[in-house]
Amino acid sequence: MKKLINRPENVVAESLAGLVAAHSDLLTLSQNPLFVAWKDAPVSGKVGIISGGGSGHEPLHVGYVGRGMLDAACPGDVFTSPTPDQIEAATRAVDSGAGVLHVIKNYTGDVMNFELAAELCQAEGIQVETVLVDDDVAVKDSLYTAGRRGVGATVLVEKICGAAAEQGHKLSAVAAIGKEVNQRTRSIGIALTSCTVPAAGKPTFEIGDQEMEFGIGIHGEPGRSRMQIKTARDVVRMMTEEVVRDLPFQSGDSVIALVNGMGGTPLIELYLVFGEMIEVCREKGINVVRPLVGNYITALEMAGCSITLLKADDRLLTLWDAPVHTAGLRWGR
Amino acid sequence: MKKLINRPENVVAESLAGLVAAHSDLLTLSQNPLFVAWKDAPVSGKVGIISGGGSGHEPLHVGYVGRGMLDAACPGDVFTSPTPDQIEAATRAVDSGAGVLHVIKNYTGDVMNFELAAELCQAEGIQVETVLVDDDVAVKDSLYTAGRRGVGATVLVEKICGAAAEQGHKLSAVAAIGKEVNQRTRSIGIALTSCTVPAAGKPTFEIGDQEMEFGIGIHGEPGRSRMQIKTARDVVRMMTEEVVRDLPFQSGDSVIALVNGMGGTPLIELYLVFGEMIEVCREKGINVVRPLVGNYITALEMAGCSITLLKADDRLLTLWDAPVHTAGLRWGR
Amino acid sequence: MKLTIDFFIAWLRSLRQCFSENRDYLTRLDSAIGDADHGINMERGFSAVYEQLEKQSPKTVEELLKLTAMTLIRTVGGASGPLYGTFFLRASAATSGKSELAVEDLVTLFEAGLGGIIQRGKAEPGDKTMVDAWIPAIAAVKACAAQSPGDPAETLQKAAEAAETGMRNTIPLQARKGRASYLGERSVGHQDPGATSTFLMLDAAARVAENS
Amino acid sequence: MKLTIDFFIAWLRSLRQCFSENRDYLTRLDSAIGDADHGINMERGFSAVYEQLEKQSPKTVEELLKLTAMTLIRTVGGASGPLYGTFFLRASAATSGKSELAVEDLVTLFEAGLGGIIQRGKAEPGDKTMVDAWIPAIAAVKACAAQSPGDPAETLQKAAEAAETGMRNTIPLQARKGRASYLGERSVGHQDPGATSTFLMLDAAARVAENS
Ligand SMILES: Nc1ncnc2c1ncn2[C@@H]1O[C@H](COP(=O)(O)OP(=O)(O)O)[C@@H](O)[C@H]1O
Ligand SMILES: Nc1ncnc2c1ncn2[C@@H]1O[C@H](COP(=O)(O)OP(=O)(O)O)[C@@H](O)[C@H]1O
Ligand SMILES: [Mg+2]
Ligand SMILES: [Mg+2]
Ligand SMILES: [Mg+2]
Ligand SMILES: [Mg+2]
Repeated sequence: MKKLINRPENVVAESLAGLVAAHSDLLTLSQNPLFVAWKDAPVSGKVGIISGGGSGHEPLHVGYVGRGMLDAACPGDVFTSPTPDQIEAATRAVDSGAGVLHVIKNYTGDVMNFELAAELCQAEGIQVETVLVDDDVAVKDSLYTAGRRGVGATVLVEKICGAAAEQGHKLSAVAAIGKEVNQRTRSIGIALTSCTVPAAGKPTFEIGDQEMEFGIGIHGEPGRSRMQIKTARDVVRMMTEEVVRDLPFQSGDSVIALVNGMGGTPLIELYLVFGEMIEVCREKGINVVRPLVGNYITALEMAGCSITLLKADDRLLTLWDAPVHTAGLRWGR
Repeated sequence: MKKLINRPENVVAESLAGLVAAHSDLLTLSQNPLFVAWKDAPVSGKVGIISGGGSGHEPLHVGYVGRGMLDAACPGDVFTSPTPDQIEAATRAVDSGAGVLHVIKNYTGDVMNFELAAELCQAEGIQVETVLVDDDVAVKDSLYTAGRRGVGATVLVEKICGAAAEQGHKLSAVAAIGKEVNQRTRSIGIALTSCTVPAAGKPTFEIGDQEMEFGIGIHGEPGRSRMQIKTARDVVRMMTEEVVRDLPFQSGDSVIALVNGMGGTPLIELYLVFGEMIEVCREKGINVVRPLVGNYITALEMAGCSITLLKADDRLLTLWDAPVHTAGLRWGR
Repeated sequence: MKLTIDFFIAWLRSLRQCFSENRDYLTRLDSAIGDADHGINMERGFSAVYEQLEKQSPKTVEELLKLTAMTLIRTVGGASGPLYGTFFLRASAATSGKSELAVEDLVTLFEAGLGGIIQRGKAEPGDKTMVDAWIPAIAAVKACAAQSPGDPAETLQKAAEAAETGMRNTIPLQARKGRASYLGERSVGHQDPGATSTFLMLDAAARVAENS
Repeated sequence: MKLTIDFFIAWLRSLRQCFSENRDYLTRLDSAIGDADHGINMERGFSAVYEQLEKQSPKTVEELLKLTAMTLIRTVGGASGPLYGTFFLRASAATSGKSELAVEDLVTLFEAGLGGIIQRGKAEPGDKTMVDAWIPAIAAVKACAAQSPGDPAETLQKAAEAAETGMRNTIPLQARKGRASYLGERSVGHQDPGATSTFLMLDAAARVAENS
């Protein structure tokens, strides 16, 4: 294992200390229980938005705390969901009285820990609503699975809900928009290498020099299938077609498209992937009106990428375009 | 070699196509000769700024084309400097009559190709000035070397010169500011893994599981020395001390600090590195007033990082804070 | 031996070492069909429980199990945190007022705990989860309780053996809950990490009982 | 054989295959002390020259060498692009008005070319660059020119042999120019890629001369 760390058990705490030091104009760190909050939260009258999950997906979620996105984020240990006390404390810290939205990626651990926290919060009289993100088409949503994983859509849900809250929508409306974004979004991911959980010390899976994993999540878990590595053109076509077929996206649709790196794939490749993806979309009459290319929801140093499409309309585009100022996403005033 | 590409010889062209498609509001692509230009260039009366160098360092340079930074960038093949015809054409394209600044990283190839281009431009009556970036303290600047390499300072020079040009400074003044930034900046880098040049197909250097390269550049070239891997704390202390000693930075100095990832190191580690670096600075009475943490000047998928410090003053901070809107760096209006 | 608070304290303290020894084993199992953290999660949780027991002195089994529950919920995270946390929370309630447990009380305790796991996680038998270790274990405890007066040490030994069988029987199953379910058919052929940690907990209990 | 335009065309065309065959070899040398692209650069440059020669028909040696120079400058990049480009540009000027070159003219051509390399790159002998292959090669050509009438094929053979020696002699040197100089003492023990491509160019010339 080659990492720029001190001791595996301190990675999360030490990285958060660095993050908050680098963005001291924007962020504060609560130590016990652990969460990162926007300095200006709670904003009077504004719905609070929090999210959380295992660490190792940076900039998600801690990098999305700030104006126009999250009011707080609860980082768990690497790939381990946070605990209810963190979530409860963060919820309390950002509630202005207008209630708090929990954005939860659909993993058994996250769901249960947020559920426990929500029970605690509601007992204290804080209004809590939930958006469950489950956009990964690699997983069948059936009785025989824990449902689809939450992946790339999380970034879009957090950005768009953040803008809606900023515009003064009330909790139920912000939650409804978040659910709508999730319903209109589909993603798929692939990996060329495994990642290494610091405390585990070795790669989560072994993979040959000529192999790739298709349909992976963001935790170094094996994907839906293993196959021979292909050209970017072929890989991206397979990925895009799975995503398009699922919603389905149709000719004439306008989409927000996220080409996301898993952490170890350089930008030169991600832009190449974006170029290939847009070709497939063009063929199908799908119009990419807002592109986002980079490392936005990662799996440590895994090499690979994911593709996320959101079927947009004018309202969602306006919310997307609204100013955002966080460590990981920034535009507008 | 595991990369999301089609054919090694097309990586640069295909990646640029994706970049320009993703940022079509900002960028245009000239095909023959190859360069990326800001849509609004030339801006009447404004000094043009161009840079260029081998590809594989993304977002540098093409990702820094836009408002408040570069007017154009000339990408060479991976790790190979661009050719004079590209540089000449880009210079011509962005000259509003106010002249054009060439920001050049100090590598023999870049220097000679820019030199040839500048001769051609001057023959056409275009005013050209040059800032040579050479901030890498790992290399001795002596008769016995090609001088210091240009690394992290390049990002700072491009940003600050871009702001100066935007504010209406004339060519000689913009060049003088660029040179000043370079003189006040020092950097050093380390690598945990090699990168693989796509056309070469295998890692540039072999490195053991317990080894790191200290004092590397951004081309997968071996560093100044190889050593046992250490904790982030120890590595960052060694790095920061080399940088601080060289200028030297002194107690009471205010600095802009860049903790830069080489492409394969995840953000969770880069923030941890930033946290360690700021500790060392604090000890030495150096005040980090503007931090930047992320992948800004990379070496393909190499794992590792670099640390860059710029001794700032109010004028440089104002230029640093000025709005910038590029694919790779964005803030302000 | 008697199932008093001393036994439960000794058992819970022993789990620190148990999960530190089995950390890599559990994490390796979780690498194959999960996210390579189950051993790390269990070690973190039961180290925290151990530390709590250094600082606090719960007076009753009920308080002790509740402290364990809250500590696990606050430190483990992931799926196993709320599941084992809920197990101990319900187990605590089921021991209310008792200072010594008979073998029949163990049935009540385990059934309450498992009820919590099932309510939280909605897993059914055969879904390839920790539930598949608890069910045969509890059946074994019930069988011992039927031959009164059951011997606690022997009962826990039988429970551990049954859990081990349940654990091994998860190997051919296809996961339908938790992270492993994302793998579909690729989850077949691997032993469930949570069923394994359940076996290890019961096995530790049996060993503490045997030596006390 | 005669050093007419046909010889130079045949030589330059042969360099496409030469550098495609030696691409990985040169890149491997450049990996050790550089950035792993010298073979790729040379292959790209001389493929482009080959293509130009399919499309255009320069009438004189001067035009041919100038076309080669401009093509290399436009396609190679890196350090070697401007250096070899300048070499051919100066070489072109040195052949002005000649339709057949004598061995003495080769001296003029190579010296002009090397002068360009040195002016552009400021390398001195012993800096571990391509200059260290050119200098002994040119000395060998001069020696042949002294015994008039020198035989072109034999001259080029001697030049190639001398370049090879110069190339091997770069191994113990510490680089003082170009990328390899960043390595300081770590550059010792490795053969310079640019000196190697210079040898390969001359070796190809000798072989074309021998077979024509
Ligand atoms: N819904 C569920 N019901 C019961 N047990 C479950 C459920 N989901 C997961 N588990 C158990 O949790 C174990 C994984 O725990 P752990 O690795 O700590 O959490 P995570 O999956 O969040 O990383 C699985 O091996 C399984 O036994
Ligand atoms: N200043 C110089 N003068 C002469 N030759 C040089 C000089 N700098 C570099 N070279 C030659 O160029 C070769 C490297 O070429 P290449 O790898 O194509 O370019 P780059 O170093 O830009 O990647 C070196 O091996 C050396 O022979
Ligand atoms: Mg987990
Ligand atoms: Mg090069
Ligand atoms: Mg797990
Ligand atoms: Mg090279």
